[in-house]
Amino acid sequence: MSVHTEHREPLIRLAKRDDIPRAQAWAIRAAAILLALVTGGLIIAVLGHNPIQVYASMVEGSLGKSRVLRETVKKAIPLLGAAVAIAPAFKMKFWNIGAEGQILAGGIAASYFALFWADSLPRPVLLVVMAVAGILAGGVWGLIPAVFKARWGTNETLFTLMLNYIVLGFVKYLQAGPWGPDLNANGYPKIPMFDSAALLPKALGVHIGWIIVLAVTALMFGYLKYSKQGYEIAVVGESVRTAQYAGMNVSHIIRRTMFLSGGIAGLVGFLQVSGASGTLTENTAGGIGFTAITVAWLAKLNPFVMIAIAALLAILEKGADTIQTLYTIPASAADMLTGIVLFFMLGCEFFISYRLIVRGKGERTHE
Amino acid sequence: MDNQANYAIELRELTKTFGEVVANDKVSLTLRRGEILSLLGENGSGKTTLMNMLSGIYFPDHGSILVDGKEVTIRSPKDAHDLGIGMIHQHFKLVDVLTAAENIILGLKGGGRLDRREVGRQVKAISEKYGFEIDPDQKVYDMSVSQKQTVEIVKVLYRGANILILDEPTAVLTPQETAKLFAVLRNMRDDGKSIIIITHKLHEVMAISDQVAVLRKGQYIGTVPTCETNPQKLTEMMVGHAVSLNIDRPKTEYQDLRLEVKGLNCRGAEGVKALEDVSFEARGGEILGIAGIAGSGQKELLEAIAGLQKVESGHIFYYPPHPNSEIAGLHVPVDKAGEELVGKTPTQIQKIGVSLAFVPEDRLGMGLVASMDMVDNMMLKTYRQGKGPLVDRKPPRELAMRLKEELEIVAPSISTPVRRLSGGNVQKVLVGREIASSPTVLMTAYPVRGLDINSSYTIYNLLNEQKKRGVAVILVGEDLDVLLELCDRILVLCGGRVSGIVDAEQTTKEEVGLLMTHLSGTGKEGAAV
Amino acid sequence: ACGGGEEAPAPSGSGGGETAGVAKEELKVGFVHIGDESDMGYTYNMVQGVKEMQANLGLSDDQIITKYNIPENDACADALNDLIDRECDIIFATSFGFGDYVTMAARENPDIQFCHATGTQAHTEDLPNLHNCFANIYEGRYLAGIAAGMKAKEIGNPKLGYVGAYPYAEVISGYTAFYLGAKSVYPEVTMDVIYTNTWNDASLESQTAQALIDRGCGVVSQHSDSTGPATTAEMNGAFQVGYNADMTEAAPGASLLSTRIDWGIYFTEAVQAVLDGKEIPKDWSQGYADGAVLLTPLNEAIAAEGTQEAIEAAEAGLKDGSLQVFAGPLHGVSYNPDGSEKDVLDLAEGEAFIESDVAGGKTSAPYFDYIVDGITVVSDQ
Amino acid sequence: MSNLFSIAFVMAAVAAGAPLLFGTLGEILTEKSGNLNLGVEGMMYMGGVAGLAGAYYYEQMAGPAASGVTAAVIATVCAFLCAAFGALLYSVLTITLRANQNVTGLALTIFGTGFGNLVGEAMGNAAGGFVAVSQSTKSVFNGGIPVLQDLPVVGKLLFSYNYLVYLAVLVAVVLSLFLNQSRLGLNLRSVGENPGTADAAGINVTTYRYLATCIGGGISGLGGMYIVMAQQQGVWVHNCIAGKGWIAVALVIFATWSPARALAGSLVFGGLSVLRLYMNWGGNRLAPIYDIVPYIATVVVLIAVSIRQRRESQPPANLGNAYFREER
Ligand SMILES: Nc1ncnc2c1ncn2[C@@H]1O[C@H](COP(=O)(O)OP(=O)(O)OP(=O)(O)O)[C@@H](O)[C@H]1O
Ligand SMILES: Nc1ncnc2c1ncn2[C@@H]1O[C@H](COP(=O)(O)OP(=O)(O)OP(=O)(O)O)[C@@H](O)[C@H]1O
Ligand SMILES: [Mg+2]
Ligand SMILES: [Mg+2]
Repeated sequence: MSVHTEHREPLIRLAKRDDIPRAQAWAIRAAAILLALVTGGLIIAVLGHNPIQVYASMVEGSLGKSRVLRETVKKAIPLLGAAVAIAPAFKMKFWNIGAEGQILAGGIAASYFALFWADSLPRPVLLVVMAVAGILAGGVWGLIPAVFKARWGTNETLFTLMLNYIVLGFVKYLQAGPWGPDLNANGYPKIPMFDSAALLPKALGVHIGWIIVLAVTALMFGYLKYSKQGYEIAVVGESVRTAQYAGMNVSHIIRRTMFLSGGIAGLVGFLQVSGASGTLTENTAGGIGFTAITVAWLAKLNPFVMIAIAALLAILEKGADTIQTLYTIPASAADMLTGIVLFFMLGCEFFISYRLIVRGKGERTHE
Repeated sequence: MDNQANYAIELRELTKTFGEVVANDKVSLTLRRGEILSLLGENGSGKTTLMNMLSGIYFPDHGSILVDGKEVTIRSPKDAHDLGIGMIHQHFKLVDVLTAAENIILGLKGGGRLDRREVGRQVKAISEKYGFEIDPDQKVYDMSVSQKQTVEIVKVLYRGANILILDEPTAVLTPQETAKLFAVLRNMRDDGKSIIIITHKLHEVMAISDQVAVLRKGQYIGTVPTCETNPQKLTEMMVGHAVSLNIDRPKTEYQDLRLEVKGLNCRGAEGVKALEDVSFEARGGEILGIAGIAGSGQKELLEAIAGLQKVESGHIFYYPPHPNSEIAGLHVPVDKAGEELVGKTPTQIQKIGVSLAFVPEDRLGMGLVASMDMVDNMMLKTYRQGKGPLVDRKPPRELAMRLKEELEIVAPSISTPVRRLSGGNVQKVLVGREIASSPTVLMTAYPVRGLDINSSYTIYNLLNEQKKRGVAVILVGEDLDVLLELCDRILVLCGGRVSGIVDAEQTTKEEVGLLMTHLSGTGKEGAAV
Repeated sequence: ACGGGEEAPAPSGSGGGETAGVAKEELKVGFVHIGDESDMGYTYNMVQGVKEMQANLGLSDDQIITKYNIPENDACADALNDLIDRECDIIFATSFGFGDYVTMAARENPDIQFCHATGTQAHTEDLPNLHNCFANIYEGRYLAGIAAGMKAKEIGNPKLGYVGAYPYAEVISGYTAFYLGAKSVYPEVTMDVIYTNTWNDASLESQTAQALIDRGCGVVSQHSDSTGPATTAEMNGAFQVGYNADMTEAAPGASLLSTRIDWGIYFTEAVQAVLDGKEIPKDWSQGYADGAVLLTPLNEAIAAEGTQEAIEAAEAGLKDGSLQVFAGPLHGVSYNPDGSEKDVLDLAEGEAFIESDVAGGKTSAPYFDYIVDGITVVSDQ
Repeated sequence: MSNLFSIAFVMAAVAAGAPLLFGTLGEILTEKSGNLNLGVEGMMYMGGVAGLAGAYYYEQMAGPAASGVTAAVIATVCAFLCAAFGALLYSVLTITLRANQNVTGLALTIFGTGFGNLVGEAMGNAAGGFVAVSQSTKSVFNGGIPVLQDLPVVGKLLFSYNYLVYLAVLVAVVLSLFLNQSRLGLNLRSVGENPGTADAAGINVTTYRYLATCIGGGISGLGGMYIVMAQQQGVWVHNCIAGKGWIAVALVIFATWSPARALAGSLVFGGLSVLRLYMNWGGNRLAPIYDIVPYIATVVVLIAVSIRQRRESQPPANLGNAYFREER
């Protein structure tokens, strides 16, 4: 007989679990969101408000009316678009945290045509040219780190991060000079609103970016799952050596994928300037590229799941805007709440992949 | 009780599961003081897992461990150190950017300040006692495999370990280095230390150990004194039934020229000359063995033929099989008078019919995608087939099902990630896929490295079958006994040059061994050793 | 909701001005601010005005709906829409960059009054419910400049420094007035200006003030939102003239006084007009004489002797109209954004440039943008 | 004039570089343990607002008897603890719960930014507008070492800063010695390089990572406090960190994970950020271009490092990876 030494066993041990039923996994995720809301509720209570009331107002303020619903959708569009943009890069284990900059690059290129070609091009042509310019510019901005990664293995996380700030500085430069005061009669440092010809038409009250982004989402799903290029991305992501062995041109795939990733982000930039704000500002990306990373990751790079997560974050943001006005809770509460929700959702994945074994309750069954 | 105290280690009914895998199922085992115990078992039989529980990497689900007769709990490697247990892992546990000395003292107490000079002195002392050569100030990334292993052993000794566990220490060593290691181990045993060594090479088991313990599918089968057993018996214990340890060498009359390599020169990763003026021929219907100590240019040679390695100068000509032969017809037609492969892309070369089932040190590192299932791995080289941008998963699915059945691949299903398969099964998937591409040239390197004896034989048979069909098989191996039995001819590489091509039936192990270290004719010393 | 290019044109002349008015209990007032009170500057001062208006009219807290920290992009449109949804009768937007969105909202909501501070579009758009407002802050700056000039004279350092936000008329008009005020009591003064290119970055404003002091400036002033220049001046033993808020609490050893707009006057007037169903002026501008521009109490402990008297003398001139801020002889050059010369100002003795002359048909926002002799824009050297 | 002026420039560069230096040193310590915490910006917000809150509420409670030095000490401790708490959240998620480090870091930035602004504004609201700390507290942050700072030239150049600047330099020196000359530092480096090895060598990977990340986070948070208390003189300004946390991350790379080089690098980056105020190249319109020079410089270093492939200047080999002993 073996002598058990339970008293000295670690209090809690972990064991990996492989196939957890889907329903259980989603139950865990739902519980995490609920816990996040409870935590957020505590903070709201500390600020002196009734959390339930506040949450109700958030829902009301983000979904309750067609106008607010449209604004919520407007917030979700770039988030989803950027998350979809990030997906192929992340799948390739190319940690592109530069969607922020790629959005801006796309926005700049689209704005150029909106500002200087609006008179000379017919509207449909102008919009297409703007979209293409946005895609190309975003793509090129994504391509730069890919070239160095492919050639010298330059760390892309840091490279793409730096590129965000470089292009943001360039937007500020345009705003403070060539596209701001130079184009404004009064010299104010703000890029003027686009000519109405350069604005995206609307469908159901929201600029048609939502249709475009949903289409891109579906295409991306198919691309990653069923296309040859998607397969190549998966192989490169898993092992570069395997990809080379299979005869893949790894450098080319890295560059192509990052061009695609940046290009979609650039398209989002176009949607932002032409659809959402009607001009380019330093807030055109406004952190969307970063938040989208969390969206993409939490969706496990599944584009369809991203829709739900992007919607959730947009509801949070829009809802927080409402409670700011209603209860004078500063709008920054939204950021904090978003952070809390992200924390819980990130943390809960652990309980989906692992099982805790409490001391003395060792597993007796091995199925 | 008295009896128990004689054991350095006693394991009682240890059980460990990973998910649904029962890696160790109530394993009980003993190790005496001053003894070398070999732990033997097929791949995935749970050897490493069992040892990891001793060294504190894993915590057992059930069972108990006794050290020097006292029951102990080992929750972390630190606990293991404190009990005098040191383990040298299958994959080295060293920090590349640190020096040997820094690695050795890692995690030890002793003053806040780091006195590098004093540590260096102590390291020297230990090295001298057991006969190691070690430079305390050398960075690990500058070290060869055997130097790294030396650091590992010194590290364990420095910590005052009395019980040493070595997990497949010889897998990456040359025979000479292995001999040196064994000498050291015997030294240590004579010094009163207890040693457990895991190896798949039966002749090593016979040479080094006092006792052999055998595991099979996570269960303890038994322990026998080495002097009372032989490889045949051990194999039966491992596998569970009688196996023949004779390798076939079927004769084929069909031997036409398939590949002609002329004056090949290549540089390796660090820009050093890897191949120098290599010339040889490979024929359909034969197995051409390639022997040489590790790093003599084997990898570069195969990769050059497969188009993965840049060639500096020289030629590789490919001659297609006769149009009437069994294996002809599936491939892109090429010049009968010899098609130059140098300058072609891997894909082009593969379409011609040259296939590389490359099995490098890390099985999953190159030939397969670990996280993908069998289906997706099947189409690794063929996914481009078919028109349009989408992949067609139907043919690979059929292939996967066929292979699973024909090669008896043990896997829950064809949609299980290959990472979860055992080493032998992973190997079958890889070689099976390559064979399914109906190559006319099949190259494999170390196809049985890390494989248990049973799986190894399956692979040998697969290679022989290909040979019989008229395929030119090129086999890079490390086990000379196997090469001598399996191959028709053996090409020996030494320092990137061909030191000889011998008929496997005529030659002896000694002759090949000599060629591996000396360039024939010139009498010149080889680059290594 | 902002790209409304294709919306129907606003019904013009629908009497956006004269209506029946709104019952006081049902009145709702909306505000869109670019920052929040914590800036201790622009928005802080605005909120003081809101409170004043609320007290004047006796409105309850929930009749005032405020959006803080709204950036100058489509978020502004959303904020305006939210206020519209909450049935505000009159909405104030306080930053220049909100202009396009305010105009759009005004066009789409003819029944709601929109008042845009510092804006210029009421002038050009000609919508009955779109209004601009700004006070003649340059008058206050002129007076504050006197305090600076007196101090500069006392310490014998004729070099002044100015932290400017952007090279833009509102800023230029302000610092020129400040400079001229100082010059009126200390003719030798010169002034260095450095732009920060942001309205509100406390660290950068401090750093800029430090750079000015390092250039040898003894008294600094600012058109930027934070107390950074005040505290920096104090750290360096220099002096400072503030804007928007009394900064003596932040830097008692350096802050001489501040000038600010009393927004309460306009807010009260405009909201009252809605209550009464009266018309709000298209362009509103009042000055020192009307009490719309104020000076905070002079920091007697550190001000130069005679400062109060000198200010009072000038005040009298402003009130009776005998004193013009931008009076000749005055020479300056204005520049296009690309640096080329736009226009030259050459006023002879007795001539004057009239800024923000609403009665004369001009906008309420300042438009004086000449760099006059004696002022050096450091970054444009 | 020009001599005086260049001294002034160096001083301005030091003052601008100090918050970056804190951010960077904290992140170096964190990254040496293998944790890539991209939440520096968020932690700086947390440190900044907590420092202010500590000093402010202490003054409110102590009334007129409040001492500036005590307030500064409280501010420092609060800033450190609050930012360390942010790092603790990160650690629980990435070390214990094995969440992806990049994503968790970004979430921490979102959270910390929200936390800082929320608390800052809530404090303001509660105080009826805005909070300001007392004169005596501010004077502590204005600094200068008595007597020494009055020496000619060197007095200004070396001794005229507030205590945080000296603290930052001290942290850099201590961190450098710790990493290179102590056994604990060696252990920490091995945790970041190869946690499996460290673990097998008896080093408690989890403990090291938690400690390094939390202490590192606390140090980064002091950078935020520097901005709020020293640069803004105790006033909370919405969005006041404004990307300096990201510059600190850039500086980690620029310094190739060396505290000593971070010291020099912070001076360079700090200098670049105020350069245009002291030298006029190209006029006001180019100001935003100056602001991106540090990022461009970092990209150049990053590329150069990757081309040269010197082993010693690479990121810790296991940066960004969770460690689970039983994983394989
Ligand atoms: N960390 C782990 N997680 C999941 N499964 C594991 C883990 N470690 C081992 N296993 C599984 O446990 C079984 C035993 O593995 P182990 O490594 O102990 O075998 P081994 O006898 O050392 O094999 P080899 O000869 O290939 O080294 C295998 O099925 C393996 O896949
Ligand atoms: N100071 C830093 N700040 C931010 N990110 C950093 C920093 N230093 C390094 N990183 C990088 O962030 C990356 C996190 O992801 P990961 O570890 O997968 O990257 P990687 O190993 O470089 O990937 P790959 O194998 O694709 O090159 C790491 O490469 C890490 O080097
Ligand atoms: Mg093993
Ligand atoms: Mg093995």
